[in-house]
Amino acid sequence: MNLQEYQSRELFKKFGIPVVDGSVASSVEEALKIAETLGYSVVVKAQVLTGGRGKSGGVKIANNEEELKEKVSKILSMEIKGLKVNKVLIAKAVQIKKEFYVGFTVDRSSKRNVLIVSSEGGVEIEEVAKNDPEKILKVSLDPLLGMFSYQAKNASMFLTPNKDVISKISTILEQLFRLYISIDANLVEINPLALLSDGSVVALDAKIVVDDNALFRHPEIETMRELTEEEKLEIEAKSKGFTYIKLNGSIGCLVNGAGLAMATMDLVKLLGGSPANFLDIGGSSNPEKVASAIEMILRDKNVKAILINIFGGITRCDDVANGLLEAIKKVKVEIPIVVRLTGTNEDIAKKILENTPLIYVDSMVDGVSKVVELVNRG
Amino acid sequence: MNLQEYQSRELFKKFGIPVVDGSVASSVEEALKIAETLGYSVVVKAQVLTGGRGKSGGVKIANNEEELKEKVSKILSMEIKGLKVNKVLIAKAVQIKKEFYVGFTVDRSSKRNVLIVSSEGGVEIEEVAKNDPEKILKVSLDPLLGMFSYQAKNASMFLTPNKDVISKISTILEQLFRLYISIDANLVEINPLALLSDGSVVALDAKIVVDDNALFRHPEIETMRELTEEEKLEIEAKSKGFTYIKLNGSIGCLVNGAGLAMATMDLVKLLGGSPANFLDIGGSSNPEKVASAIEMILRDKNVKAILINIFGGITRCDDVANGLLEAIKKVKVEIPIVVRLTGTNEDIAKKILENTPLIYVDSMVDGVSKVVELVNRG
Amino acid sequence: MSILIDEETRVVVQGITGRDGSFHTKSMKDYGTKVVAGVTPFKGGEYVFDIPIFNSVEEAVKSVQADTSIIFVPAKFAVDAMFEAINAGIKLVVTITEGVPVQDMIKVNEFANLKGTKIIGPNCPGIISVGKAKVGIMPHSIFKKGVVGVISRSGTLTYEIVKHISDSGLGVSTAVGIGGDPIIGMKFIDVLKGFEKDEETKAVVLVGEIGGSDEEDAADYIEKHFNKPVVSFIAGRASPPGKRMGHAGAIVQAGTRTADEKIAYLESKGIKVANIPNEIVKLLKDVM
Amino acid sequence: MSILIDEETRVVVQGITGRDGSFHTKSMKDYGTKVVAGVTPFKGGEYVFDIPIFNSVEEAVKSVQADTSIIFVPAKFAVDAMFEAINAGIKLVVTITEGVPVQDMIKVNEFANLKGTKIIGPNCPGIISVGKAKVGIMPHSIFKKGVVGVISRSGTLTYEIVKHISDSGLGVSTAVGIGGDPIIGMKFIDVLKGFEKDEETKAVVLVGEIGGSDEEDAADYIEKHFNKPVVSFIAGRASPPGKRMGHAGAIVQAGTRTADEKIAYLESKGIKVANIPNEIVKLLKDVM
Repeated sequence: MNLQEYQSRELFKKFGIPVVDGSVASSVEEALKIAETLGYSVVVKAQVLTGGRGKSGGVKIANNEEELKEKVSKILSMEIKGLKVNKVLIAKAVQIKKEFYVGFTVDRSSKRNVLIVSSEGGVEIEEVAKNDPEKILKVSLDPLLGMFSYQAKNASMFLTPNKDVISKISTILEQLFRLYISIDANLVEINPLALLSDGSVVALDAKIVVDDNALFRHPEIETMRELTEEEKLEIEAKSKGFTYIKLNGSIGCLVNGAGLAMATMDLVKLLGGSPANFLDIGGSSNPEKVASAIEMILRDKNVKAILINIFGGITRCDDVANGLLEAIKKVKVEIPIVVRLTGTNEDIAKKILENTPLIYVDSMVDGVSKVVELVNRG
Repeated sequence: MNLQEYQSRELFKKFGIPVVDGSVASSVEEALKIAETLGYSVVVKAQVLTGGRGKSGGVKIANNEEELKEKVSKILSMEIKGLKVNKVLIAKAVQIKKEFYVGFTVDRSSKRNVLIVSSEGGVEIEEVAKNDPEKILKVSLDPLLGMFSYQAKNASMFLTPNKDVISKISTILEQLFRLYISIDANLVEINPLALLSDGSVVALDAKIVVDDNALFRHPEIETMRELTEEEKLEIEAKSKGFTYIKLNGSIGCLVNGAGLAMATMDLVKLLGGSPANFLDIGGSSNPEKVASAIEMILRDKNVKAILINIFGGITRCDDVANGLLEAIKKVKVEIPIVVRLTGTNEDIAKKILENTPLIYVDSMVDGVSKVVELVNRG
Repeated sequence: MSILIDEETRVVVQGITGRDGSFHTKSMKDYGTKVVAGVTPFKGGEYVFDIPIFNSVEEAVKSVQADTSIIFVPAKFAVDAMFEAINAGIKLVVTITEGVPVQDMIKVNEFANLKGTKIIGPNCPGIISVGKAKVGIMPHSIFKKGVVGVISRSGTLTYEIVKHISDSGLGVSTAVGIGGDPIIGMKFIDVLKGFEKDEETKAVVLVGEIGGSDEEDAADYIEKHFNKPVVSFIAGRASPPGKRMGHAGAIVQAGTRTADEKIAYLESKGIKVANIPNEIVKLLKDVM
Repeated sequence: MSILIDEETRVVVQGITGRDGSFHTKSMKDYGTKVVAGVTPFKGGEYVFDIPIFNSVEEAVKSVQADTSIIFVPAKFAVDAMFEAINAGIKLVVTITEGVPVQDMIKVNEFANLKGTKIIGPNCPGIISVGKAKVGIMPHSIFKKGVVGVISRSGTLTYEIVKHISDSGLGVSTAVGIGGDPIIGMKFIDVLKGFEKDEETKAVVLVGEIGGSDEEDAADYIEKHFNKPVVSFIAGRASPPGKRMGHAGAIVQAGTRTADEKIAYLESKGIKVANIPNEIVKLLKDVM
């Protein structure tokens, strides 16, 4: 789960990490009120969960009321990378002397948390890693004991020779790590962490990704979720016991297992079709769940045909076939459905589906070929 | 640092550990008010830092106002094992079905924290360990990861077969361990942890010992300190840079190093004297510190002579001798002072002290013999 | 010979009385696996399918010498279950449970390492040593005994591929589902080390997917140290970056390779990658 | 031969620029100890007594191959300093600092164990291998080279006893101050194991005190496994129970033995205990 910048800022404050004064607004009026208490100039920042907001025109400076009105109303009417801007952060403009990058994340290879710092702040860390790897320090953290103070101190010394700034960054790193661990984050990132002309060090941006699997112990984070339309679908699917991710193609997919679902999509694409969604129906496939899944696939008006690819495993195929029949009774389907079922009692399943509108195929490749052919034929 | 029961109770509440309703009182009036809100019967418990309060008459039941007045005024005028009772805890009386012991402490041998539980609650755990060791379960906890939930569950299953009670005790153990770690305790103990007739499980007593060395990170605990007269002296000594513990003898001791200080006291006793105090003057022995130490020793009117035993080590003995002379100029001393000084420039030190009231001796044994002789001669 | 498990493996099922736990216990037992104990608190003393239940793993180890554990308990309790198994001296822990927090797995892995316990999973189908034992949830009827070792991050995709291998007559020696989470116990390389020494295994199929760089790490290892033929399938070429595709670990992030890039990397190390699951058989026959 | 340290030991001083740190660095150097580095953050590049200062222990290990550390930093920072030394690959860490929290030492000890680092202290005078090296704060002039190994929980009491041993002509091989805290690194038994193998050591003096049961554990070990004569002195016979006597670890608690009981226990295991520090010499001569 990704948090919005203004939400991450609140967590930063709670953990003692300095941020610039500011507040979030959903309208020009709110923005004006905030700017009044802050004093001009202020920065207006679109609150959307994507990188490159600056380049897309989602971050602007306003030096007075007029400019603020104009810029806020403009940004609030924008879409950035397909995401509607509903909120803007209004923050005090500051004089930056130097920008750093600091962040904690999970390193999958070493199975450890890592602290990453860079003297090159304000640009994407992957860019720095590619172009100036010597400007990045990666510190591997102990899995059981976390970050030691000397590690925070050494990392800060990598960033600057200034003793006072080192001590400030060190403290911020310790607080940021405490935040990272206490909310079960997979990533916390301050980019840029800025040294201002008054000598203070503040977080000018805030990015937090929380581990979805750990949200059960962080109900306060769960309530921060601001869903896009697509995410609402995903959440609805989760609540019904399957995983759904909307894509832009025309072939609806219903598969059991994430790996097989991806492979099915890959094959659709390879054979000239385009998948409309990722859908993993999960372990048990009772008729109700299958019906909900088909219903969700059909909400996407681009979908021209559906491919059902079930490797039943231990599940009996005749059960699944009966479930499918029941499901299509509940949901009215007017587009072709291709079904591949493998597992115990495949043959019975085949017979069950014989005189139904469902098109039975024997293998995954046959199924994908068939559905692509149906769609491309139009 | 030992916490009073009523203070420990507050920490228990903060960590979700159930305690019986109640509050602390310093007077009969306060006690009456508390009992009024609780309703009778209530238990009156002397708040002093020692075991065996019950046996000493420091714990009584009051069934009505009259009884409460009588019992509170009586307990508030008591001394238990030399400790004046200044406060009483007034707590709701409860119906006990079964008593357990649960506690966490540091096991020095294994260098680990241990969970100790016993189905024999309400008696001293050392007694149970001696008489019914099979009624005690000791669970060694991981030094880096702490207590695992399954350990709390298994320990609870050792105490009772009742599933509901197991789950309640399990939860209490997890909360108690969290408390134990978060305040840097050396011991937390609930004895008894009681199963009441209504099925609830509550802490009927609360004992906490916090690591003095860790108090720097727990200022909120430091403020809970309630000092006895003796402890006030100890704290004053600490603030001046030395360690002082009052005893009941007549020979004041001033030694550098805790081991040597203990050994000096031992020798005093062995040779027929009795030490008036433990005093470790610590590493550096500047005149001012020595003067404060002598002044503190002299506050004890039982002291008939002072023995100074310094193994100078790297320190120069002439420096120490000069410091001593300066010190006794500041503090008027009318009793004999025997001085043993070992280290660099011993001989010069001897000369410096030659024409002073200080009695110079060459060895620890000589010094102790001399001071005992002086005191016993009277 | 086989890797990780065999006829002698003594399995304890943690969460044996749950729906999945009891279902798969029966299936493992039917396959011939020595399931010697189950653990469910408060049910110690009872039996399921004639298997004794204990209140703790420690008791199961002491009473019936369990040496391998399979975990079916819900995500909230799975971590504690793994710690319990490790502390009880279990040598191999297979965690089927999905949804275990990443930070917990970081700790579990280190602890397991320090205590010398191997972890498979979480969020995995487990292990099958064909004809010998199954410590997992895979439909064992599709596994025909043979010479191909399989290591995979996914479940049903593996079954799809295994079915082709079985049908082809090559058959499978041992198949290990290492799990679809970002932080897992044994990784491709760890399992490869086992296959290297396993005389029954003549070739290995590596079933990977988007997310992380385990496939690339494995490719580096194979190039330098692995002496049996390896072919691969990588899922996720049609998956958009930045989205978790079902598996918590299946996501293309900034700084990690896309499926196409992974495939290119593997091929640059001499590992043939199939475009379609059933192509695996052809690739295997080419290299064996 | 000697135990723990010798002429080849390469010492880094953590907190070398502090008052105590610099004073004792000079003294160790004067004694002939190879003090190869100091660590004080922000002072990297400077020198003290011609010893190079580094910002981190890791740099000191890489640049000048330090293998042993002595820590003088204040209690609040001593734990981090120990973790830093352990992580940098230091093999022996001697912590002089007093006042380290017990819960921290529980973690440090386990971590050191797992990483194969030995810890001496905290709250200890350190180690002297007479005539070879000193990694500690003891006044080395009182240590005459000889055959008696000394292990002790205290500082000045040890000097008192050592002075008698030196004056007697027996002399000291290595003396180890293990520290006066409840949780310390190496304990009596760990050091005894070293003395068992040390050819220079013909007998051992064990200087104990009230608190805990390390002396008793050592006595059990000596009875079963230790083949050189051991005598002892135990401080605290006149100390009242329930009171910490200066050392955080010197306290008679419910369930632990008093000094008299400790002495009785040691004597029951055949270890003679001196009543007065200077009696040690007589006891040594009796048993050697």
